[in-house]
Amino acid sequence: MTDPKPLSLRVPEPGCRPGGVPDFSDFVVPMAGETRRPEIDTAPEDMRDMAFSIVRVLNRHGEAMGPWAGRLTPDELREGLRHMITLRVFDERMTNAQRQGKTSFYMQHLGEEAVSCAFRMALEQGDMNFPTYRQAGLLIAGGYPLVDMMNQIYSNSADPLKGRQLPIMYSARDHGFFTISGNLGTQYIQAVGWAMASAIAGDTRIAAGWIGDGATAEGDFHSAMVFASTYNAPVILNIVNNQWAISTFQGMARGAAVTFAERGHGFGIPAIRVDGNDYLAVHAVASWAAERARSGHGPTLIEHVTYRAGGHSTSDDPAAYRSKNESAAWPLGDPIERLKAHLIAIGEWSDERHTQGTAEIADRVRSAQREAEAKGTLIDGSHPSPRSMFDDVYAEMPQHLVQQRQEGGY
Amino acid sequence: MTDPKPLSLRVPEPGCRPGGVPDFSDFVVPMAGETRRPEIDTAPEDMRDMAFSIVRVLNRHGEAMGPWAGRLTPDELREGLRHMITLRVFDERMTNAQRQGKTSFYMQHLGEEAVSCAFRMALEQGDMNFPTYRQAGLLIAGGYPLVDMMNQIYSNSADPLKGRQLPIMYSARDHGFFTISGNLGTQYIQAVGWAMASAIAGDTRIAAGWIGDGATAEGDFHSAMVFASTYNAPVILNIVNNQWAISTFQGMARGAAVTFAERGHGFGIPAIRVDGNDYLAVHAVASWAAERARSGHGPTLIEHVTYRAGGHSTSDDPAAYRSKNESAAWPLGDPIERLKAHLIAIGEWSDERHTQGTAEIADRVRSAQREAEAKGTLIDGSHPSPRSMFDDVYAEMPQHLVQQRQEGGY
Amino acid sequence: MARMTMIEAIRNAHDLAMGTDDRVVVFGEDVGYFGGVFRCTAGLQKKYGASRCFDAPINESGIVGAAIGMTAYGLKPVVEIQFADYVYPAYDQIVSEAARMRHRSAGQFTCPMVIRMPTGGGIFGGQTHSQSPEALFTHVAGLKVVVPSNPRDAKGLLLAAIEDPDPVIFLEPKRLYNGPFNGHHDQPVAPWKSHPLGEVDEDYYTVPLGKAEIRRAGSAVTVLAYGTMVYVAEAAAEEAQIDAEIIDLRTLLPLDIDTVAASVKKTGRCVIIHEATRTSGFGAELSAQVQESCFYHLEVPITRVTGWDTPYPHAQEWAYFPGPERLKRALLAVMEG
Amino acid sequence: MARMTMIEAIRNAHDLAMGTDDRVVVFGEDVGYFGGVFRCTAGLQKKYGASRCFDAPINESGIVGAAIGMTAYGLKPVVEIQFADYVYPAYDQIVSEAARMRHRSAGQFTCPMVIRMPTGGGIFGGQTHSQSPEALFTHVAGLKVVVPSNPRDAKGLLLAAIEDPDPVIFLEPKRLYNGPFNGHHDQPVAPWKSHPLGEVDEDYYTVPLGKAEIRRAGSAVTVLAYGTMVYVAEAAAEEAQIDAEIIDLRTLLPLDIDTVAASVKKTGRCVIIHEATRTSGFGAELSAQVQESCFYHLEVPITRVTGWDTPYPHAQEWAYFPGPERLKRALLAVMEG
Ligand SMILES: Cc1ncc(C[n+]2csc(CCOP(=O)(O)OP(=O)(O)O)c2C)c(N)n1
Ligand SMILES: Cc1ncc(C[n+]2csc(CCOP(=O)(O)OP(=O)(O)O)c2C)c(N)n1
Ligand SMILES: [Mg+2]
Ligand SMILES: [Mg+2]
Repeated sequence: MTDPKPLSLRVPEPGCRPGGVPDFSDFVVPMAGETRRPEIDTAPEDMRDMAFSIVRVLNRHGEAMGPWAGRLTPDELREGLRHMITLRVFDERMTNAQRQGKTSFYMQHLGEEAVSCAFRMALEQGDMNFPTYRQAGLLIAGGYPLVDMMNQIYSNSADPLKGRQLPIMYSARDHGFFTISGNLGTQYIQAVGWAMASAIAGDTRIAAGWIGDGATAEGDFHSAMVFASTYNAPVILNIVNNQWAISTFQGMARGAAVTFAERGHGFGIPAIRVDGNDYLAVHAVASWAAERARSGHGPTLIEHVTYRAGGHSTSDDPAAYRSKNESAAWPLGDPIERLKAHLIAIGEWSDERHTQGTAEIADRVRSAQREAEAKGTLIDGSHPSPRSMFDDVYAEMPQHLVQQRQEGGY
Repeated sequence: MTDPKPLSLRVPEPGCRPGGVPDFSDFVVPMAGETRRPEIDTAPEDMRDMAFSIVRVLNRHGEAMGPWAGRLTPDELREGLRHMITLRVFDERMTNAQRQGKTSFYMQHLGEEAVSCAFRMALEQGDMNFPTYRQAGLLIAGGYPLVDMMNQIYSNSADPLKGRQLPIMYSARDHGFFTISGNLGTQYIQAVGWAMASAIAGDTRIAAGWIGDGATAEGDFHSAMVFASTYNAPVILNIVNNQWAISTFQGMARGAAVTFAERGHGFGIPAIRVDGNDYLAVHAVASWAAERARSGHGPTLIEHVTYRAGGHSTSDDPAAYRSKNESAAWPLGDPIERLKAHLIAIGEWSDERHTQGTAEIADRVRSAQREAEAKGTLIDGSHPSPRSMFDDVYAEMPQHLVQQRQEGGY
Repeated sequence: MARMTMIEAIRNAHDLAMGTDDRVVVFGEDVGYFGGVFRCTAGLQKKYGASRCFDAPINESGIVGAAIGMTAYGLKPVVEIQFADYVYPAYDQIVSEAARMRHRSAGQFTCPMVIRMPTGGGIFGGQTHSQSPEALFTHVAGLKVVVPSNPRDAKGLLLAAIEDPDPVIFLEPKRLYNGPFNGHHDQPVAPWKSHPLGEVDEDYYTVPLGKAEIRRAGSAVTVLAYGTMVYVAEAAAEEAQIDAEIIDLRTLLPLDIDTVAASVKKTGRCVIIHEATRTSGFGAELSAQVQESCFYHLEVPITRVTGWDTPYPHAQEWAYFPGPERLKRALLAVMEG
Repeated sequence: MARMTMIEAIRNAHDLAMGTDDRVVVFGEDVGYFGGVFRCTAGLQKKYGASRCFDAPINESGIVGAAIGMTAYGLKPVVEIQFADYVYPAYDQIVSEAARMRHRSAGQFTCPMVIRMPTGGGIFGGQTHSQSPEALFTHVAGLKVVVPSNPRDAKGLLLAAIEDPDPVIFLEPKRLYNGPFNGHHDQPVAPWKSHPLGEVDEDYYTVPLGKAEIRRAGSAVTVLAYGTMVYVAEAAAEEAQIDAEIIDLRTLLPLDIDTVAASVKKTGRCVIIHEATRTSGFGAELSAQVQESCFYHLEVPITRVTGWDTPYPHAQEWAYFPGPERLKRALLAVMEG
């Protein structure tokens, strides 16, 4: 080889920046029902294709298609719809509350509601999620009280986390919801550790880890993959690919790979890509992975393909880095609209019931909010005491903390 | 799913422990010449098979077979043989020197000589290696003076690293050899960073990262894969799979994957497995990857399949955790014997020349050792001064270090 | 001269460094197109191109590790860790690699790089947007550790850090990005444009590393502070009407012990203030060194006013944050002693 | 009672803990079949099976992260980091996760786990087998930090650490594994079997965390030491014929300041010795606290004898290692002061 040309750095860029015209034509969307459903004990190498396809159940007419369809009753579907609407309304109200200064910070799920709401319904009591900040649907679908979520968001006197944590950094052990960390990725290997423990104990419970597309770049993503692969841990490893990591598009973490699901292949971990805006598909794939894990076949990697329709958080304005039209151009639609259409298509729902149901939910959220605000918001009412800040650093307070508490006058 | 059975933890175990009979019958060894040679601009997905095969050139009769053969002249092959013998003799003498107490520690390459010796010949002046402690062949094949290596090992007055580093933790910038870290894995992403810098600068030089099978489990392996993939860095990422990581067999890091090379697939990085005990194969694959990187086609992952025939280090006795016969049972043979047989087969070498050549090399190593020992060993003669220990912490010595040096009386 | 916030001053320093020296490259999470979540690198990608200012995958170890590789090549990377709270994944690369490279290679390889990160609390950021990890770096031989407290210094120190031949940890008190903050969280905050140190020379200049600045001369007690605490100290001294000498350390490692010791020898009293947890915080080192160099001049024990030894809380932010009330109490106690 | 090396005592503690409590699981690099590079877990896999004692992939963050997940499940993992020098990749999991779990979840999740690692120098291990990173953990609220100095304590402290409801960093001075070492590297080393503290009760017992031990009573000066430095202090006091009171801190966090302060108040002099680099080492915290609690009793400045602020060197090991000569000089200076 003689006289090579100068090298250059490839810096991936999204297809569209502000002012541009969003174009998802490169994004291949398989037909609903088209993707096969392997047996739960299928060897990873025999289902490689699943990482390049997308499991989709609902077609554009709201019909449930193919081998992944047909597991949920109309009641369950209506419940799922209610969960998603609740999450969306909750997000709206809390985003507003933050704007009103009632708390410091909020993160919403707009467009991603199906992922955590549907997933939760595939788990059993006693299973444990290790979530990020964008899976509150696990709590809502799991029946965790809205008012407790709000108490946490407001850091008020009834905050179950005693004012210690940033809003939305919930923890709910009894609801199978591990305490959220602000440090990206750490929970992924912890989920594997929990699953290993369940296996060590000869238990039947399984764990689920959660990570965003951007955070898959962290070293602890690798830790989780290695440990899950080596010890055949009964864990579901979820990647929520919502296309963005703050201002950075998913291609920056994905690199030259075609999908995130592909990451599983180098570890002998079966990987499935699923339409994250399709409640039925998420539920079906999650159930498949849960059954696989519980039967001793080990981990599954799931890439939930979805879109972060809102800002990253209340501190973020996406208009600075992506086209305002991108969300509308997103080919997988809105999860609530799609499930609604399905229920209507099968004759189990109507526009009227939807309007009424949404109003009821809005009421329920509003009254939870009233109840929470009666306990205080970040700027109003009573809060966990400074004194309590010194608790729980250790099981037993050591002398130097007792002294510091005194020094502070608390 | 009802009443699942209790889960259990899978803890991978090697096929054979002390007292057992080594059995490599599961280990598939393709015929020499059998594995195809893709074009250097082949897309990763079009060469997935390369991660499951093993590129081999030398067959058991010492003939060079197939599309990866035929690039090296007899002179170059003889030079390669000399490099490997030099490394082996060097290792023997330094291992002995350590036993004699002349230094604290040593790590040898027994059985793995081809990997670093052949690889070095595929690079060009100005390229940079980020090695682990088991690639001294890069130095020897690169013409780095043996006596300087020994001076480092002895921490004597001529030690280029001034007595600061553990033996064998060489650094030789001018020879394209980055300072070795004792912390596993860190150098892998540094190699990618160096390659990115070369691309940023519009240079034509490339980098090579090195890691052991065991250390691929570290988070920085992932860092390197992600960054190399994303920025299309001109880097060769080498995994030296010598089957063992101290007492831990390679399956503990590999997990459920079939090969380490497979790890590349989840990142869109082309991956090739090569017979690490085949000088010609290593050289051919390394040249392929170097050309690919230099032509702007980005990173390649190479898994060198070899066997650590010796102990992990002079502190280690492998008899405690693996069969003494395992090394003899290893199906890929000895790299020196194989290259020797090839040279004889093509009429460019003989047993006599080999004996004589080995004797000459032994002389050269012995005289280097004499020269080094004249400068001192760890227990004898002069060493870099304690005073010099305070240098190079910073470019300019800050006041507190000047004071500490005084306090120490140096 | 121009009016700049600390963010603008930092951006300006990047701009000048990149314009002057094409070995300077800038990267980190969201720093490219968007210009950083605090906008400290806004405009740089547009001006210098995507191969000199770019987004990175979310992997702090990768960011620092890649930067180290770049220094080995001959570049001078300036990387951003989005919040200091997220630096821990990079800790191995910083401690085992960057800090020791020059020494372990006997000068063959060096790490002229800057690792910038927003530090400190006061923004209701909870435990993962509020930490002050400086002491975890001051313990590491081979690093320099810098904490600017105003736009003028931020620019000059950052340029000095980029020029420096060794790795520099550059901790930017995020509470000061837009204006000085004295801990009176219930009072309106003045922007930098009404503060003299918001007046910044637009030309290239450096503020030397390793030099503290006496921010307020006084004779009664020496207050050692850095970052946001400088303003807390100013407020406390004024409100308690104590003739305190306030030293802004600016560089923690190497420490300007001469300026510190001269002051304490003069005042005979010393109060140290920092936001980080107390035990093994940088205040411990300051206390030890002051005691070692000024023992016979000390009238009363050296006192530390610090964040408590708990994680940084959300709702109890102002009970945690060492504000002027707490410092005043300490100053008064020290003056009585 | 039996004669044990420190390695045997640690192994014995593991054995008893695993036998007593089946929630205890042990893993780390090479700890399973082989029993650890220092053999501290030898025999456990055979006795308790591979799902209670097993090898781990080489990924310290993974080891600690997985262990944290296990605590959330209800197990009590005891993990080994092969050398303290390799703990940095796990630093985020330790600092951001294990240490804060109880607090951030308001007690819903806790991390009863022990992270063991060989620490310190004196074995010609160069910069990556010699470090003493204790101060990087003492700064972290939520952790406990323990450093045993002999077989009897190692066993009792390890059992106490395993019982403890919170995460404990357990630093084992590797130079003491086989016998006490007083820094006289040119003299033959006595094995534990000739030392009274090598006499270890074979039954289950604990040595409480947070309690220092006075290893040698004295009235002239207090020497604060831990790990290998305890023997250096004993040698120095004896050789310099100084009536030093030597305190083996045993637990650094929480610190037994009462024992320390009582001693310093009695002697009026204090010398601190540790192997770690000086700046922001744990000696700084000790100095600060001693000064805070004993100021009016101090006759002379508190002195620190420490490793230098350089990476740990290979050939110059004995110039780096704070041995008895250096301590003697300090003691004599302090007695003159
Ligand atoms: C270790 C660490 N680094 C950086 C951050 C700052 N940060 C918070 S969220 C975020 C983007 C995450 O994107 P992604 O993983 O895709 O999740 P999403 O927000 O889209 O749900 C970043 C960089 C962090 N919290 N932790
Ligand atoms: C971060 C880190 N963890 C652990 C170690 C201890 N250690 C040194 S070598 C080694 C085994 C490495 O095995 P492998 O990567 O396969 O390389 P090989 O020795 O076989 O060449 C271990 C665990 C280390 N040096 N650094
Ligand atoms: Mg995302
Ligand atoms: Mg190996």
